[in-house]
Amino acid sequence: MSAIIILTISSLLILFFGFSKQRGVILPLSFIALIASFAMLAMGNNFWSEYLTNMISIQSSSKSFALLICAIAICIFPFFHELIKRGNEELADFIGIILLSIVGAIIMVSYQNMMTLFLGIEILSIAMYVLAGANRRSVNSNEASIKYFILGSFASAILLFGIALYYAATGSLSVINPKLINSELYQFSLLIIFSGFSFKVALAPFHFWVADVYQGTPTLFVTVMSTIVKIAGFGAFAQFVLSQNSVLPSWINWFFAFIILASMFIGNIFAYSQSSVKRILAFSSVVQSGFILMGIINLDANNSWSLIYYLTAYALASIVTFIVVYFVEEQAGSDHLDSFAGLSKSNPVLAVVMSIALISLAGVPLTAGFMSKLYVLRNINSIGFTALMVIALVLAAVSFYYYFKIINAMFSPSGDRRWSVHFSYSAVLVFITIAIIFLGVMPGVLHGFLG
Amino acid sequence: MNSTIILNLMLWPSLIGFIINGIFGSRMSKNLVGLIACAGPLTSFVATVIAFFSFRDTSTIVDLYTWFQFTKNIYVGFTFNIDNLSMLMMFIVSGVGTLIHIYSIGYMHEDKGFWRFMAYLNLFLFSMIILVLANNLPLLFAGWEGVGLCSFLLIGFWFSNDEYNAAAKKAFVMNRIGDLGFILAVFLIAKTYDTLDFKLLTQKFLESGLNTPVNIWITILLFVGVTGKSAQLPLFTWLPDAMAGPTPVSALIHAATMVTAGVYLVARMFAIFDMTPFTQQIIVYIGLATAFIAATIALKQNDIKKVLAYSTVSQLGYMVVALGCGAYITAIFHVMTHAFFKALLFLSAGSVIHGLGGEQNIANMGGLKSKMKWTHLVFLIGTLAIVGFPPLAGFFSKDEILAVAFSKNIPVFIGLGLCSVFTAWYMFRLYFSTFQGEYRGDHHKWDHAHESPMIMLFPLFVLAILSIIGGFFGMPEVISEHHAIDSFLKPSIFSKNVFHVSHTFDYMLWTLTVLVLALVMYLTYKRYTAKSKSAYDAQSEGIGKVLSNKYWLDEIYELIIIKPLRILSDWFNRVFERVGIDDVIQSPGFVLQRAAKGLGILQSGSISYYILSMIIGFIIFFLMFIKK
Amino acid sequence: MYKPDIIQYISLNHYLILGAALFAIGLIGVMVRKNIIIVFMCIELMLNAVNLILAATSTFYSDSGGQVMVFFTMAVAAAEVSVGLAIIVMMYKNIHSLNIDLFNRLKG
Amino acid sequence: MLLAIILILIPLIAAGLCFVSGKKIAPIVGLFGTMLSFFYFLYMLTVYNVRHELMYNTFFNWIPEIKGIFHVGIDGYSIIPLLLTQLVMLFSLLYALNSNSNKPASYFGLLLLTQAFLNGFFIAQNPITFYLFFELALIPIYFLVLNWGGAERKKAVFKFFIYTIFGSLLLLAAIIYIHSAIGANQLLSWKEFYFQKFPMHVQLYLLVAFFIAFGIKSPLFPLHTWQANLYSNSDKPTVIILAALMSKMGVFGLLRFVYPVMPAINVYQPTIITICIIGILYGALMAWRQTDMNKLLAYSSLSHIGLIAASIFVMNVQSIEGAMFQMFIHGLCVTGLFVVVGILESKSNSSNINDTSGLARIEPRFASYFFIITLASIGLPLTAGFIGEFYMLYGLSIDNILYSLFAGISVILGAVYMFRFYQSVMFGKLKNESLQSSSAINLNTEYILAIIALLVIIFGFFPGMWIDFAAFSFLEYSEYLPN
Repeated sequence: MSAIIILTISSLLILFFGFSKQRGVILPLSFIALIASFAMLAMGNNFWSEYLTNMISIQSSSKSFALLICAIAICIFPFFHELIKRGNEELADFIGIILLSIVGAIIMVSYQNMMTLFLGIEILSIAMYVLAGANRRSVNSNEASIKYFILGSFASAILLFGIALYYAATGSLSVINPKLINSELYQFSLLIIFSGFSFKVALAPFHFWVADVYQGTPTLFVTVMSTIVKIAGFGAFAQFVLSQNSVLPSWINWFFAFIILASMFIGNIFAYSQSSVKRILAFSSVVQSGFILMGIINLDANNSWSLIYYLTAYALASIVTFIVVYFVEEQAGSDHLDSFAGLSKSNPVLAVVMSIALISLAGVPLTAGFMSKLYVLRNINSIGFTALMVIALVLAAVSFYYYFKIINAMFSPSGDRRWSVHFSYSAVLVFITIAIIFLGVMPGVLHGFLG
Repeated sequence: MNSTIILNLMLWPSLIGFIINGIFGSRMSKNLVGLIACAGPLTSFVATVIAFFSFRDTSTIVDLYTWFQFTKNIYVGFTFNIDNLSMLMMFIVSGVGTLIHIYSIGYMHEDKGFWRFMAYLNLFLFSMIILVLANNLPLLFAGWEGVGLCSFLLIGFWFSNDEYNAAAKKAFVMNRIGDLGFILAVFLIAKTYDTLDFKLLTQKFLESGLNTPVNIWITILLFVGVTGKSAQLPLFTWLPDAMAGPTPVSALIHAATMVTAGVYLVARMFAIFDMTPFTQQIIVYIGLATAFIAATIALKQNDIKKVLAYSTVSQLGYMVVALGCGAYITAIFHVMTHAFFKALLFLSAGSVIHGLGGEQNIANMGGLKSKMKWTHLVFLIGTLAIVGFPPLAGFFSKDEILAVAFSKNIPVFIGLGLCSVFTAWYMFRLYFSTFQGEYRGDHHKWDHAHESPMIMLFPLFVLAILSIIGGFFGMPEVISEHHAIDSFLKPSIFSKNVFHVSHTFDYMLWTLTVLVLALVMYLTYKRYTAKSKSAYDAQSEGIGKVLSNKYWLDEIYELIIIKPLRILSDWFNRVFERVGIDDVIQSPGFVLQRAAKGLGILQSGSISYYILSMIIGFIIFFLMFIKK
Repeated sequence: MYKPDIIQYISLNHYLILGAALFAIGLIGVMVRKNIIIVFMCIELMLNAVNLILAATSTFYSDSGGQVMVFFTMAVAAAEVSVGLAIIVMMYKNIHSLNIDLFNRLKG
Repeated sequence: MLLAIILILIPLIAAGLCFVSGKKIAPIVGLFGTMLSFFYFLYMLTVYNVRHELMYNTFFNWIPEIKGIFHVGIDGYSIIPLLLTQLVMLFSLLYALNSNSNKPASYFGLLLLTQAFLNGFFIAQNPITFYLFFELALIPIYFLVLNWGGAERKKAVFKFFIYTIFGSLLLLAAIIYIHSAIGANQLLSWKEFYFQKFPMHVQLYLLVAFFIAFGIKSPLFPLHTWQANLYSNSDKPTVIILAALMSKMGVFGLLRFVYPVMPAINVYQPTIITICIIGILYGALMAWRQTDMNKLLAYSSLSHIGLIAASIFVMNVQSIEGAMFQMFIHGLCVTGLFVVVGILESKSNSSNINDTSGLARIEPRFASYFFIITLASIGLPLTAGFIGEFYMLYGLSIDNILYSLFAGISVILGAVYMFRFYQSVMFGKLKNESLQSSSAINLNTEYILAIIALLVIIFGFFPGMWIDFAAFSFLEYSEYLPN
């Protein structure tokens, strides 16, 4: 709770610094704010929550989601130093907005009440609409923001409708132990709410926005979208399922299975034929969401860690990939596969970290990606969706195809002149990569850390 | 003397010779190479002599070490068996081997690869000795394939000539076809009798003297191996081509020793052959057919070595007929005599070729007796021996085979008799056209024609003497009660079969033989001492055409076996691999590409469509929810 | 809390159906209209339909949460409008049109 | 101290050193690492007790949440593949040292990495560890071929990669299924795995998964289409690893995994063996008409591996012993043959067998090594190749003599295509005199060939103890077989 306050205040301060003259402090301040909030969350005093009539509680699983969000944000923020190129007002705006979006994310993963859920989602989404349109002159960015905005608010409306039905069914906006749950209305509201969530985390068939938006949005902000937004979305999803899991009807598993199947197929098939790396990653993120959803089927407090593990692995990997894409774009001016050709010659470090990140996304052993897949697949297999597991794995072969298409491009011999990025950026990327491998080699550690 | 030492002396010297010559031969003087090479077989021969005097009529098993423990009960060791049969074979192998080594020193002296040649000969002898002495089937098989390998190496000795290479490969592959049968037989034996040791096998065979299907299969498969190695139908066509090798090779491998390995094998396994009359019938007829076909083909050959090659095939046919009749000892007897005179014939033919500077076509020879009288003499002896002129070696052994055939099966006897007439015909044809009459070739060669050096003649003399006296080891009872070979081999080959023929039959047979020989000699003399080459032209019609084309056997094999395989393989390479397998396996990928193209319209970029499709998706879920 | 009589005569389902109908109208509007402003208003309509349901339900259960939620929704809608209009202004600057179907360059 | 895991660590560390060390030092470091692991393994072997079921093993709870245990150790099955791996990697590095194209440090690093993962694969003692290394071993090879090799290497290796990944994902599915089927009690070693009794239809599914996974890796008949192109397009040290070790991974995997599905195999045996035998003959026929040496060897090893797989499927003591031994010998032979091909290619810059001829006249020693290796690969008695084939064919004949008849035809065809290869490059007239001048046979390639030739002869005369290793493990595990 205090984390939320810290972030909000600091974001307001930063917006203010944008006008005033002390601009050097923006990034350090934001960074300090993030670390402070991370520490607050880690200490986890729940002092404030009763003042908010238990609408927010940062407890066991939501706490780890919030921590994850802050940690990922801390990993991303160093790269926002690149924003200085774009002049300081914008820097201030974007940093402020991102901090606010993190506030929204934290609220999303820790809500106890539909109102806070809606509030969090909207804070996050509206911030993202703005970031999507960050390149005001570029039509692509503009189109991305329009699409994200229309579809997003449409989805929010759907979600809100679901919430209203839920309210009508249970007679309370609190998600804790709802009453009268065996009414048709309640189950229908569940259907709608889950569809809304599926939109936010880009699950098929509610995934259409993701490719276009990722492609149009400035890549640095895509990093935020593909990590923080996704974690927050799944956090909210998980919170809801956790709160309802005692009373969820049985057909909901089939509903999930169907969504997973759809995501696997659509994501893989579309990614298979792309030539723009950002689009490939966008569609692959649909597939990854499908895998993550496997972790949500019959979720309970005991196995929520597997979901968190997957989100961590995915977030780390996609930070690396999108940052590398960003640098390549800076150099070659496009995110087409051809502009990756010869990266191994022109910038070996980026090539290697990108390869490892992609390998992890594909799910090769000794990377975090493999472990996370192992967990979730074992989860669905243990509840009897063996066929689904097999299909998912068979389709994963396709995902290997497009991930390694990128690696092939990077290691193709056409190496032109060397170019390098600032040392600290490479250092952070390498650090994240090491984290990926570490998580893969010692999977028990994270679970132990989460307790 | 300790049996192990003797065995080692029999076994290893040739291998040592091979290793020394093979590694250092290129740097050593030719005489030294020749010396080392000859030392090997000579040592083995001496050792055999010692063995003969120390363990006669016993069967001495020497186990050097475990090769592999095949199953719980089947122990496969480097185990050797010195009994009378193997000793007799050792005499032939090492004795003839030694002579031919000596001969080769003279014959191959000019060749660049002299050391290589000697090394290969030694290796061959080593494999042959393993084959002869082996006490279990896998070890025998080791020798069996080893000799095949050496014949491959030696046929293709002049490897810059591609035809020779082809001949070598043909020989090896055809042998391998037989070897497959052999090895399958070994498996069946191992499964059925749970041992591969000859001694135990013979006991078990004699205990269970049944004509069961599995036994029939075992014998048939074994005989398939024999057809490969001993050049019987249908696998004999490699032997004539094998004449591509240097003449000593033809003498040693493709006349005296290797090709008789099959006969030896059957004699070893006599017990199981005795209990399967069905297989014996097959063997008899295959042997007869081989003898007949080969003999007839030989009538029309003009290459001096080819004639001898076909005669070898037909003589092997004789032996196989004897085996089929169950007269194993007779077969071995003929193996021995045949080793003598056929080696003699090949070597003297080699001496002729040597003298004429590589000329092999008898159409270009004639009247050579004046030029090379010693060679002429020994060749004459060899000829008389093979046609069975009394009292030379061939006479007794062949007569015995005929007698056996007569006592078993009259038609076969008649067939064999016909074959021996053919034999007489082509041998005398060969002799007359080579040594009698006038010279028909170009005179440049005639002037250079010369008698071979002593080192080549000496083995010829020894073999000539052997071909004269060789028969006396097996006198028929008409002459003497004591049949030396028979009584010598009985301890190893104690088969029950007896063949009794009346003395009158013997006398009739002999007189008939002499008369026929005289007639044939006269006719061939008339025909082949003429100056014109017309007698040697390949006829273009009638039976002559069939014979001079060797019944088109090679062409037929080419047509029905090799060509289809080649077409199949090409089809695999060009079409099936790509279309039949690759595309089928990758079809999911193609489907995926199609799907990706087709579904591309879903991602049309228009917001309304996105919302529409989202709604459709939602409705699907809603219907699920209704149905649930 | 005081309930007007009329609530007794009209069951909650009627409100729900009315809300759902309004929601559907808005939804279809979003789907079919090309002018982005109209699309935008349709979304507002959807939100207000939801508000109706919330208000009715909260009265029905006499639970104040729903009405609080309505205010939240309004505030959020306002925020959305502000951002949305900004984006639309950008759009007009870029392509001088308000037709959303002109925005289909990102696809495939 | 003797621990199997050190066999992974040594090459791993050496690989790390290679990556950081410079272009000059890396080869020495790599060679040193390989030799170290080689001698370490030999030392282990001297202490190894044949009758002991499992030695030098290490295990810890790697994935605590799902009781995923990391367990490596050496049992009878591991010995021969391990020895092969150490030898072949040594040869491969020796060859890489002198292959004239300059190799950066990363090349040797990747080779060492491959060795580490291969060692891990062969000493893995439960399915999870097995899968871990099964998939890991692919990655360094992928990068090796991707960066060094022929013109079409990219296409070839990508095909190989996707095929193999497809298979290994099926394997993963199977393993996950088994893992949750085992449920509460943990999957410590192979025995817990073999102990499982699955219903018949499940066994069938598992069998299909295993067959596809390992059939692609080996490769077996219908799944082999990646092989020829990859072999002809990858660098020689790499293709040595691919042909000699990667292919063994497949059959070794079969050997590890068939036990629990043996009942299903017994039911569907005719089909399975028939597929394998078709593969044997198909490979031989394909090899017969190839003109590209690499492809010829590729198809010949398709044929050999098919035989090994078939004899693993019949699963009796002779067939298993033979399969194990043949894995080793085929590995050695194919290594030697690819070294030979490398030499021939560097002599007459072409891999077509018709572009070289008559070398025997000018390179007699080379010719004789080549000849001995050829003989071993066609299974001539008193070379090691014979022992393996004899055992395997007998093992097949125990189930049905017809199996060994048809499989045995490949022995004939083997002679045909290998002698065709040998004669056309070594015999005949010396076509282009350029061959005479350029002697590409320098010292360490000659060492490689000599050692291999010597080994195949020694193992041909004294195969005894090497066969026992497999035999004892077989007897130990065979209690889990249905009778």
